[in-house]
Amino acid sequence: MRYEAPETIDAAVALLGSVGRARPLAGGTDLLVQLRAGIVEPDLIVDLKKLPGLRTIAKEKGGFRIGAAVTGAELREHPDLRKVWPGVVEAANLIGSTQIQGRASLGGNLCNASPAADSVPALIAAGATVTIIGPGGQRELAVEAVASGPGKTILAKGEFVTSIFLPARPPRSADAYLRFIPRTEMDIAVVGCGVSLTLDQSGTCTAARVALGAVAERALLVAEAGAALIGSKLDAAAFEKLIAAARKACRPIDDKRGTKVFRIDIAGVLAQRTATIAAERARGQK
Amino acid sequence: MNDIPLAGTAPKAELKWVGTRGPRPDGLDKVTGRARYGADFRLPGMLVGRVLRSPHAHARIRGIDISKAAALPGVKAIVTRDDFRDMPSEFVPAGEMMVNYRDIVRNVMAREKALYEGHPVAAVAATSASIAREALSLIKVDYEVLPHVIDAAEAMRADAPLLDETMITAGVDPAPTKPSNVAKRMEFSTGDLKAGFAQADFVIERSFATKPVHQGYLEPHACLASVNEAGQAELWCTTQGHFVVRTHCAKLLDMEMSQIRVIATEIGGGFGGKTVVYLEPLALALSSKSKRPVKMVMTREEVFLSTGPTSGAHMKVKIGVRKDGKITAAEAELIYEAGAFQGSPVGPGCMCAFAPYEIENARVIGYDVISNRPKVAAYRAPGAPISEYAVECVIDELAQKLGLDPVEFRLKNGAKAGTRALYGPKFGPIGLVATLEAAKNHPHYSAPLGPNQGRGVASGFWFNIGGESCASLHINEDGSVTLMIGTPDIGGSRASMALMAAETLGIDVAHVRTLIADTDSIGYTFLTGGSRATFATGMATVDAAKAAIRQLCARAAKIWEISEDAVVWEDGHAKPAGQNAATFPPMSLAELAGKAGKTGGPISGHAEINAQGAGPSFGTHIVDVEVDKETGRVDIKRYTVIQDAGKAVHPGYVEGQFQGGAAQGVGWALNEEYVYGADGKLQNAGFLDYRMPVTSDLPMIDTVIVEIPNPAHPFGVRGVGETPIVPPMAAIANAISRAIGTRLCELPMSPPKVLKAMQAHKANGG
Amino acid sequence: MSKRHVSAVVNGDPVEFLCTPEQTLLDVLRDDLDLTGSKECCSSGDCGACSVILDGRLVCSCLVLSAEAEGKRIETIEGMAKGEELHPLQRRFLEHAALQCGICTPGILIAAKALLEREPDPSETEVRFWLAGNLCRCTGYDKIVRAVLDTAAEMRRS
Amino acid sequence: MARVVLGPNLRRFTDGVDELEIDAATIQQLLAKLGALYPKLGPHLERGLAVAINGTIYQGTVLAPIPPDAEVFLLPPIEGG
Repeated sequence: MRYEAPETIDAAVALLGSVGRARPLAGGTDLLVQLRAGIVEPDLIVDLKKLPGLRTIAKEKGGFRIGAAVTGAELREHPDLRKVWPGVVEAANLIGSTQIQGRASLGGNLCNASPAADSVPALIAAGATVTIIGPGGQRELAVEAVASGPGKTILAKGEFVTSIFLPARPPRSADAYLRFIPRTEMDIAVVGCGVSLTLDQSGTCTAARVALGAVAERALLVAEAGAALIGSKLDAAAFEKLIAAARKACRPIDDKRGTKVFRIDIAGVLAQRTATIAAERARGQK
Repeated sequence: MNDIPLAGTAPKAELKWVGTRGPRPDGLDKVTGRARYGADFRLPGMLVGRVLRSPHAHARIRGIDISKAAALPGVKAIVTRDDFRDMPSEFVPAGEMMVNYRDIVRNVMAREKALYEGHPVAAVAATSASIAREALSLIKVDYEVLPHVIDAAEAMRADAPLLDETMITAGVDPAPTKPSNVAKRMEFSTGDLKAGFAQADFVIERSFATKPVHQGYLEPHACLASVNEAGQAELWCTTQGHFVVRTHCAKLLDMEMSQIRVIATEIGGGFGGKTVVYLEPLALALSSKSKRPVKMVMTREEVFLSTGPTSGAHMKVKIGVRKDGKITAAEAELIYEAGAFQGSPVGPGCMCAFAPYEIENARVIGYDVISNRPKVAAYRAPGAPISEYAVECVIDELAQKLGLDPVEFRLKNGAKAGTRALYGPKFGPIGLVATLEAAKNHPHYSAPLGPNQGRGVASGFWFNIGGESCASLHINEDGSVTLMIGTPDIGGSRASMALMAAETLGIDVAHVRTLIADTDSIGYTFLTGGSRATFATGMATVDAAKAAIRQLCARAAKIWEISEDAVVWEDGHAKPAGQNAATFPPMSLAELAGKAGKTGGPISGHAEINAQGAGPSFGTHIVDVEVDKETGRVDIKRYTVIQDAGKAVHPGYVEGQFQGGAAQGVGWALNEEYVYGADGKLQNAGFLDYRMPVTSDLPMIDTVIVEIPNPAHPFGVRGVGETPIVPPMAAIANAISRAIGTRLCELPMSPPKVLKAMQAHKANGG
Repeated sequence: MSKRHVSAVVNGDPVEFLCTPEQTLLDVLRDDLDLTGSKECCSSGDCGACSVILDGRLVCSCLVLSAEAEGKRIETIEGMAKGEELHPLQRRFLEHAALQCGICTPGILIAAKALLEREPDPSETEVRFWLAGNLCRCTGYDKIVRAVLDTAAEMRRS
Repeated sequence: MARVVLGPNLRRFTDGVDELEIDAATIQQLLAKLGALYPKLGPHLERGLAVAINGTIYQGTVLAPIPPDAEVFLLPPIEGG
């Protein structure tokens, strides 16, 4: 195995396309565990952290462009980001311990393609897009289109994510993310839920996106759940519909972390709780 | 000995060191990273040893081909079953334990069959970790995969796959004619069960199940072995008992004990799990073959796959009471999983089950059952937390049924001095009632509860043990003292020994340094476990100090040219007594030490004892929980541990034992379990999914140390390390039941199970 | 397999080492630099016993490739005391009996140090969540949390 | 004479007798006499037992004195974690 830390995007693209089994490295909190356990045996590891733009958070078109190797801790410490996208920042800061948050990156959490990745439902709810670069050039994708199954992405050979874009927000918009774990920390989500919504001046919901993690082979954008909120004042009736839509969208498995029945049950509970927090945040804005 | 006023007999108020919270001799090294644990040792020319483990839960091993691995450059030795001699199936003494070496040799290295996923099949020593890993992949094992059985209840069925085709259940008359997975049946009884239940106004009978849980020590098993051409071996290892390691290794490798020197490294947690051998015989065998030092360290996955948790169990408990709250009869059936080889702690489970109560008519029947899991190892009060969990849940339910406060109900029936335990003897002075009274009066017990919260209490018992211990105490020329003991220090016992030595000698504890001696430097000392170290090695320490005092007095007598009988030892000084009193100024320990050479030579005291009279320890825990009614998640809001320590030698470390036991109990109660797939493979062999409590899962854990002295110990010490893990599971179960209005009878009480119980309760109109 | 040359600063001292690409920072600290105070208890970032501070950031050294250490500043437990003077956290841990077996202690001390450098006045809850990645199986965490809170108070006073 | 209680696990080797009086001054005398009385019990006595004499448990020792009229229980050995 070889380790390289290129300083230009072109060099990184070339390296990743050069050998059979090449793996990009950002925070390494998933990759190193997989290496140690012999789950992956790459010939080449390409450290992306020295590439321009990979570790910065920049304001762009009223939104934020976040380098793929930016860590959860850096997201939390950014002065503006957490005010605009508190749910995304919360989600990224639920990944592992303090130690992990100092290393684990947003891009890595996405491209590791765990169905239970905490930041992904929050990013999907936020309507985030990713910029992908590779031998064929650059392309943009919605976050929900990146993972295709457990540990699998649509990235082609030599491609990697360079940044994630969080769009500008209309007034009275807010997001939130909650996950369910048996302990208070250090667990993988049994269910995760991201909600992002916008209210009009009367308090009616005009836009809503709801995403669920750990209830299918990848994180899901649940359009029906969002639709249940749109047009409502986020009252009990709307929440009833939200809960039903969230549960209906689940197609989980039984595994060591939770049962099907439990996950479906909890998905509804979390959808309501997360939407309630997002609504309170949106209402709290002037 | 009567001429020496003993510190231990002095009233409590006069103790100067015992009962204080001084620094620990090993503390500085542990906060600076200097302390060396099992994996921190290295030697020149050292090889890396790795183990090939069975991927199957149950498979016959038809053949092992090591030829390709042996030919790999850098591979220096390989061992398989062929390198270990077989042993007959019989229980023989190993130190103070009775062990079956037929089973131990098979657990160390699979023989006819691999009996669990992770069972060692071969081991390799190579010049690097990567070569060792490659060598393992080149060993070809021909397995015939067999049907497996994981759960004890299933293993007891007539059609279950048999692990050992020769196993005939012991303890049954007449002996069964067919083999089974039931190794043993046992029974404890007293009084007339039928008559007892006939007197009862209410009878509650419940079934319970618990899962195996791992001790979860953070330090993986590790050792470094070096064997020379003459067969002399040195072995550094992380263990609770280096003498026990020596005993086992000598037996398994057919070596004389004098040829094996075992050095106990600092130990990163054990809780009972480091009382057996896994890597040590393999490392010695590999070193013996290669004549190079071999270091072996388990990965965390290996720790979970192949080292012993404690048993999972299926239990039935039935208790009858009169309307006035008096228990009339109690009965239990306990089925404990032993893992792949017999020897679950069902015996102590039976004996402890009803120990906290005075019950005239009782019977407990236990079964020791094998299945395709790693062989269980001791885990804090082995056996007791399981059976007492079940009993304490039924006790709580009976209190509810009678409309009695659960502490009052326990006080009505609680064991006290003179109560006959189910297993026979009458208790001497014990502290159960004192812990219950303390619980009743503790502010926690009467604090208001919030919504969705419940409060539970439970009591617990553990025997505590004594046994063989040695201590050598050297008076150095400058008056400082070096104390050598043979029990590895797992949680601060060096500090406790220093305090007891200082108290007995009458000198400042700062001048006493305690060290753990290797197996060649002190006499046989049984392991640190059973809550025996502070008790038994403490007694040896006091005896060794007294032996030194006798010499010190004799030296003073020689200097003063008076009779030895006319010298007493007080406050660290020899003083002339009787008709010579005040004739000479007292001589301090340091003065006498300085003159030791001229008055007869160095002064040392030593003691080699088999300590008897261990004092049982009782505890009572109070816990508040809050249940999330929509998800079933349980939060521990407040926790109080009350326990009889006899005498807390170092209260800080006694509290630490209470708190640590409670925290492990919280994990056992709420989330820890082994999750097996249909293929018999463990799915959560790592900290991530085994889910031990983390810092944010717990509140502060309040402690109350009750001190009812143990008359057999010079300072009144009872062991404290094990009882704290006995009450938590029932206390939490009782708290949850009071929060949600229905009872769970299965551990762990993880969110899906709690949610399901609440939903069922609601569906039934609850 | 070619080895890579890495220069870094460990506990204030310049160090150079050769490493293979697979080696973690923890491997190099323990096996090549003889700094065995950082412990390997899980190799998966779940226990925190290998915690070090890397360019001011608390990390698990088992999840850092040694090659990534090039040009970085690394603080380990061995550098926590300044000469004969213990760090206040080390002193308070001893006073509070906040360790039993001690294997988690180096990682917890490093993690707590990183916390107090960032937040001199943490609440009990903040301490508990900050340390959630540092498993301790002996103490039940009570005395550890108290020792950290007491140290914070002491450091604020001085 | 000490009153000796064997308990249900050993009763099987003593033709159902689980309580008897024996004149013995020490544990080793007691075990020798029991072994002579009930040969089937012998191996189980050698397996290592705990002996409770007037409530105090002795284990791994055969020399403990048995006072006259003591109450003696034979127990399985107790180990610990």
